[in-house]
Amino acid sequence: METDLAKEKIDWEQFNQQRQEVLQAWPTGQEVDLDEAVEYHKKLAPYRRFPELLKSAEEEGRTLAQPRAGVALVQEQIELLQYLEKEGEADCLPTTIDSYTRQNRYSEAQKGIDESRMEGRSMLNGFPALNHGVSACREVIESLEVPVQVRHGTPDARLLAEVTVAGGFTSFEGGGISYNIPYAKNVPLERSLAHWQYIDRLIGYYQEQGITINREPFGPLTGTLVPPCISHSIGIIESLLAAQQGVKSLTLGYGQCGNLYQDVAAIITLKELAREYLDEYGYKDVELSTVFHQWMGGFPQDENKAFGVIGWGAATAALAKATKVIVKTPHEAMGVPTKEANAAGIKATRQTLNMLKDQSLPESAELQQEKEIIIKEVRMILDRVIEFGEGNLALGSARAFQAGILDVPFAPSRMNYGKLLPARDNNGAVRMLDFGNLPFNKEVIDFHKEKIADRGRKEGREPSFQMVIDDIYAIGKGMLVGRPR
Amino acid sequence: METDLAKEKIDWEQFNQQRQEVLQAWPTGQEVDLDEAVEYHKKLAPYRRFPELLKSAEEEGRTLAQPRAGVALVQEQIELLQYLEKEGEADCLPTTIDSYTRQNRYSEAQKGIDESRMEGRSMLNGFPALNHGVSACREVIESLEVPVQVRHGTPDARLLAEVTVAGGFTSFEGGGISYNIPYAKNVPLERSLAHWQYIDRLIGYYQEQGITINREPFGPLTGTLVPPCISHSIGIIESLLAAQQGVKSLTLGYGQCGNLYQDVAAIITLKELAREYLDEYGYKDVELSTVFHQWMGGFPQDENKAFGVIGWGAATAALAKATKVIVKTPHEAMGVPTKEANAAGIKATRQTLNMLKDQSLPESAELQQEKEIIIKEVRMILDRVIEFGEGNLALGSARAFQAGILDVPFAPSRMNYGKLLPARDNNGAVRMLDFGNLPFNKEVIDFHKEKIADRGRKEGREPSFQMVIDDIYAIGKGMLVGRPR
Amino acid sequence: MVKNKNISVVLGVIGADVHAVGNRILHHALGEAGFEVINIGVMASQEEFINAAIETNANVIVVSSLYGHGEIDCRGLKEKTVEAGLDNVKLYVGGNLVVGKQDWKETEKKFINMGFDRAYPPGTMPQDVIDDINKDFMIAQE
Amino acid sequence: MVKNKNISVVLGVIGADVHAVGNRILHHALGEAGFEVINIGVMASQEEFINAAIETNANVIVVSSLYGHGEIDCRGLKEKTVEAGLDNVKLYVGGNLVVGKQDWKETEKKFINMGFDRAYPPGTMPQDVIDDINKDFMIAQE
Ligand code: B12
Ligand code: B12
Repeated sequence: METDLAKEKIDWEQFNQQRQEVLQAWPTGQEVDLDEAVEYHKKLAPYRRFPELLKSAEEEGRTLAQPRAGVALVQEQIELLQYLEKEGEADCLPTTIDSYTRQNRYSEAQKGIDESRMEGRSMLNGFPALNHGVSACREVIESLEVPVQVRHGTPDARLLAEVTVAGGFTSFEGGGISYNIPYAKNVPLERSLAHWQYIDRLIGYYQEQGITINREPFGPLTGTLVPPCISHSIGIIESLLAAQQGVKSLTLGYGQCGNLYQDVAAIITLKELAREYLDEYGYKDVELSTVFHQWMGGFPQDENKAFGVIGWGAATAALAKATKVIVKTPHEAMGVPTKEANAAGIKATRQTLNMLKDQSLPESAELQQEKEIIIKEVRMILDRVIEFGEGNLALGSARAFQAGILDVPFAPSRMNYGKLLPARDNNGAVRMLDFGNLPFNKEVIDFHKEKIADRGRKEGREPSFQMVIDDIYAIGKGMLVGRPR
Repeated sequence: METDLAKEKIDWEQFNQQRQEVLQAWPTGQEVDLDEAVEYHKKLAPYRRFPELLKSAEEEGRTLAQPRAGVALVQEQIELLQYLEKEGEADCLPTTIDSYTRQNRYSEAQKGIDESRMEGRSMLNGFPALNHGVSACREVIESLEVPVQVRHGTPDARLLAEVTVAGGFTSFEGGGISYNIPYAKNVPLERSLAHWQYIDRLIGYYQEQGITINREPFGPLTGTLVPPCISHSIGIIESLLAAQQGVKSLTLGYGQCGNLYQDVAAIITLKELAREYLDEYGYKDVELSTVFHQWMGGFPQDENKAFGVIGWGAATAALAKATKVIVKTPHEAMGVPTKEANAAGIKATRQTLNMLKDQSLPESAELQQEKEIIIKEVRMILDRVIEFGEGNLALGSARAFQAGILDVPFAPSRMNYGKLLPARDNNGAVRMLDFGNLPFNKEVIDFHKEKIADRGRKEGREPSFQMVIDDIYAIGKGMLVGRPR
Repeated sequence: MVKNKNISVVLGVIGADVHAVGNRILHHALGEAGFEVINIGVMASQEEFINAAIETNANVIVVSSLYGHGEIDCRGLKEKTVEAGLDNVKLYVGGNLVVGKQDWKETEKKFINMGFDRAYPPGTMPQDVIDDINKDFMIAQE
Repeated sequence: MVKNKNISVVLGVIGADVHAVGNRILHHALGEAGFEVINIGVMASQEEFINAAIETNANVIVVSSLYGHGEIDCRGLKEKTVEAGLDNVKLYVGGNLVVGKQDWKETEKKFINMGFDRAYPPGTMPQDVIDDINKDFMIAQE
């Protein structure tokens, strides 16, 4: 298995062999004609292209608002997205893929489509783009005046990428780690990494034909108290792997933790570190941007309180000058939002972004400290991952997960080491209570220990798993730090 | 007229003469029995007392959320406030007085009460507490488990204070300047200042009997682009005047301008400067707290965008560590909110406050600069006001307004100089485009000029009244800085 | 622009209402549009509107009410203008006319029934009233 | 506490659902409450629930579904438990059972009609399910 992992750009012949097999997996695969798709993209209006939009936003220092949205049927998906564009004032749009498609269960997705037609409401939690096929995707793209991205959570998204990119989507979220560890239970990392090398190679092909497609590693992972160094390390690995296959437009993601200084430091260092590593590996011509996800863990059920969480996420994104912010909705705790609830979240976010457009968080000792600790941690992790790979970064990553050098809290995957336990410090920043096997030196370890001990002292209790549970529930219960009840 | 202005604590005998006349103005005046009222307050549970709540919040560094709310009838007012307490999770409550009462038009208020009874909906924009009388007020107070404050906008609130304080309210908003200049057209400052000396003396009397009643100068004034130095100067003058009459619990207010650094600097300096002046005048035993008003100018009509404004106000209040935040609602642009809309605003605010409870904005060069400029400006204004008063601060204030040493933008009062024109700088901080007659030195004037010129350059236009208009509309249209269209 | 010069507009905020900001902007905008503006400011009584209209031979009275008591404050204004012989003066009203967020159609009907020629919902921009004055007095737009 | 020891609970997240956080907390809480917990984790098929219940002689099956496909995923589970002779095993289901924010009463009815003994709305705290297990098995509370 390990031998499948490329350490450089995959040979086109070799890629094509695999490709024939991939396109067989479902009838819509036959609709994909690469040459025709390239021509299609060449004619696509620039305002429908993600890389261009991101570049201009990045240059102007403004933050774009993007929702999540997907329903079972094509016409409904078009109406939903048009509504979010016009009424919701979204700057760019998503198409969120349903969970069956994500698990390559295309016949179950088909059942969901059929049942949705019968019930007259969406029975799927997303848009089964692969089942609908290339021309249905183009219908969606052409019905809108802003770029649309595929957002999912699919360990093996090769066919999904083939269909949707041919279908006119200009950005594709995910990565071999970030769409496996939080989204699967039994998929070996070697396999998902190889499958994502396929996707990146496909996009590298488009790039060779002059068509830039944006790629976005999924920053938030499990969305629940993920320390910045973890998501940063994974984002940078996936960026390097994508660049290796010829990807030239990359957006790195991070899920809000809730402490202003940590979050702003995270966005700043994410871009700095990614740039540094990409340059070092010779990918100086890769365009970088960042995406900040409003709090990705459990939300308050009360819709008004949800607005509080949304507003704080928007404010942090603006102060951090992230290129894009992914917006939550007041329905978050309850279920897939109605289009109205979705638009509500975007509009509250837009107002906040606009009001903070000309403001940022300037340097301070606190910000500096957060940046420094993140940079140190990421370097320690990445250095070890690279070492483990012996020249093959993908391989190194798989091995690093096995060894716990990389570890994602609360991940469902058996491939995850699963020892890392995060907890908030007394100011709400996410620190580590148990490091598992992360390759940190004493300085870093002491820093975290002291931060959490400090909270323990203030709360009059020993740090323990109960603290972690309290933190998991905290935002849903209207707090940031889960204080003892 | 000027001779009526006290320069020290008013003699009790003299006060009592005036008092007999005041109580005659409306039949409910006869219900007020000071001795009985003092006894009533002595028995009032501590959790129903504002000064205690403010003190504990101030000590714990937490921020209390308080709505605005008032309807025409007693039972409806009770239901409204109970709803905001239970469902809205308000930490403390208001009773907003209707506009007829504010203008001492008690028979029109009575007409409003009668019409409201007939129409079955509130025809008044607030609660006519004075018409309802002492025992009705106590009914309101006793129906709630948190303290209640009188909020209004009344140049002559002597009888209102008599009735409501005897009626169990433990905090009373306003002041001789802040409840005249933004709230009246033809009331001489000498008169309103004298009337507020009466109110402060009344509260000083309660204090002599061991009953502390909180007083809160109205910080936001016209709510529209008021530079911090203006509201600070007026707040400090009113604090000194109140302390002179024996008031021992004071809450100083400030209306959000929208730039994080300016707003945080404003709250910090407001307390610092007030403490400094009070101490200097020998009022070291006065308890101080601060209140931050979420944006008081024109709101967006869209309720979701309004949530964006509310959230940013809540976040700023929390980061500034204000003692209290006055909450807006998603209905702000449209009309007096329903109880549901009111609760919605509080809950979004509470969520934000809670999430930011353990965070603050640490020192930075930007914050330092904002603090320094405010401190300089306030000192220049206050020094001149004091000089003008020749030992009588109230008198000095009246004269200062006449001379434009104090000037409130967009105020309806003829007593206001009316030359000051504010505009935002390129980062959204409120600066001055026209200083009128403010007693600033060259350094301060150049600072403002350069800030506004800088914005003008970025927008490619000369600073002018059009810039001011654009800024007035900006937040309502989803922006902070009113850029040219 | 100059051709609006012969239309004069009385502007004010009725009742015990002190909301001064919108009044100031309306004044500026109507003036820029070339109308002759007589601004009686905030806290204006019905009598003050009428007197100003008589004195200046006004074509339009623009009543603002922001604070919620518009319904009570505006009652009888139409009758008084008729009594004063100002039958031809157009009566416009706008702002936040009633207490609370209410159905605009209902509110509009209420004020039209009270005798106003035009009523405007919260947040109406000055340009709308400028356009309507021009329409009502058939002034060709450039 | 110890008296709950003889009640065993099969716990899992059904279908293609990977939401692992609530499952981990439920596991912890049910364990702390003294039950014997067999956690089959996320992405569990109906067969895995049944097999685990047979193997461990379970008293209760606690099904979680967060991602919205609960309706499709849970269909036929009751029938399969009956076929497997697990008639006496209680079937609980909870999480975000359907797609979107829907009327809970409707949703509850739907799942009760599918054969579940109890269904729980979004955000139910673990203590509630602990209390209900105790109730269903008549264990006196301390
Ligand atoms: C974190 C999260 C994620 C993480 C999950 C990481 C992981 N592997 O665990 C990530 C980002 C990967 C993710 C992915 C997806 N998610 Co998600 N996710 C959430 C979120 C924000 C929090 C869930 C959580 O951890 N809560 C904290 C724990 C402690 O609470 P809990 O999960 O609710 O569990 C508690 C209770 O429900 C209860 N409980 C659970 N089961 C049972 C059973 C019984 C019998 C009882 C009594 C009680 C009970 O006890 C638990 C402990 O207290 C929720 C929304 C929310 N709740 O705020 C959405 C949410 C569950 N996700 C949703 C969706 C749709 C998805 C995706 C399809 C993608 C998307 N559209 O974003 C994918 C699905 C992937 C898949 N195949 O499953 C939807 C489900 C929609 C619906 N039902 O209508 C939600 C509700 C968000 C939304 N409003 O759209 N998600
Ligand atoms: C600033 C403000 C204040 C300031 C006013 C300072 C001052 N002296 O000017 C202060 C803080 C003092 C204040 C006090 C009060 N206010 Co106030 N205030 C506002 C606020 C936030 C903005 C008003 C504003 O300046 N907007 C900017 C200007 C440019 O817009 P505008 O005023 O709407 O005017 C424009 C249009 O309406 C239009 N327009 C106006 N008139 C007309 C007429 C015609 C014919 C046309 C075509 C158009 C038109 O053109 C104007 C220019 O563009 C509004 C809510 C909002 N809109 O967001 C509440 C609001 C108007 N206030 C309200 C109330 C109730 C009060 C108070 C009673 C106290 C309280 N409960 O807080 C007192 C009343 C005092 C009094 N006696 O009048 C309510 C009215 C409620 C209702 N109608 O149901 C509002 C709507 C807030 C709310 N939702 O509760 N307020």
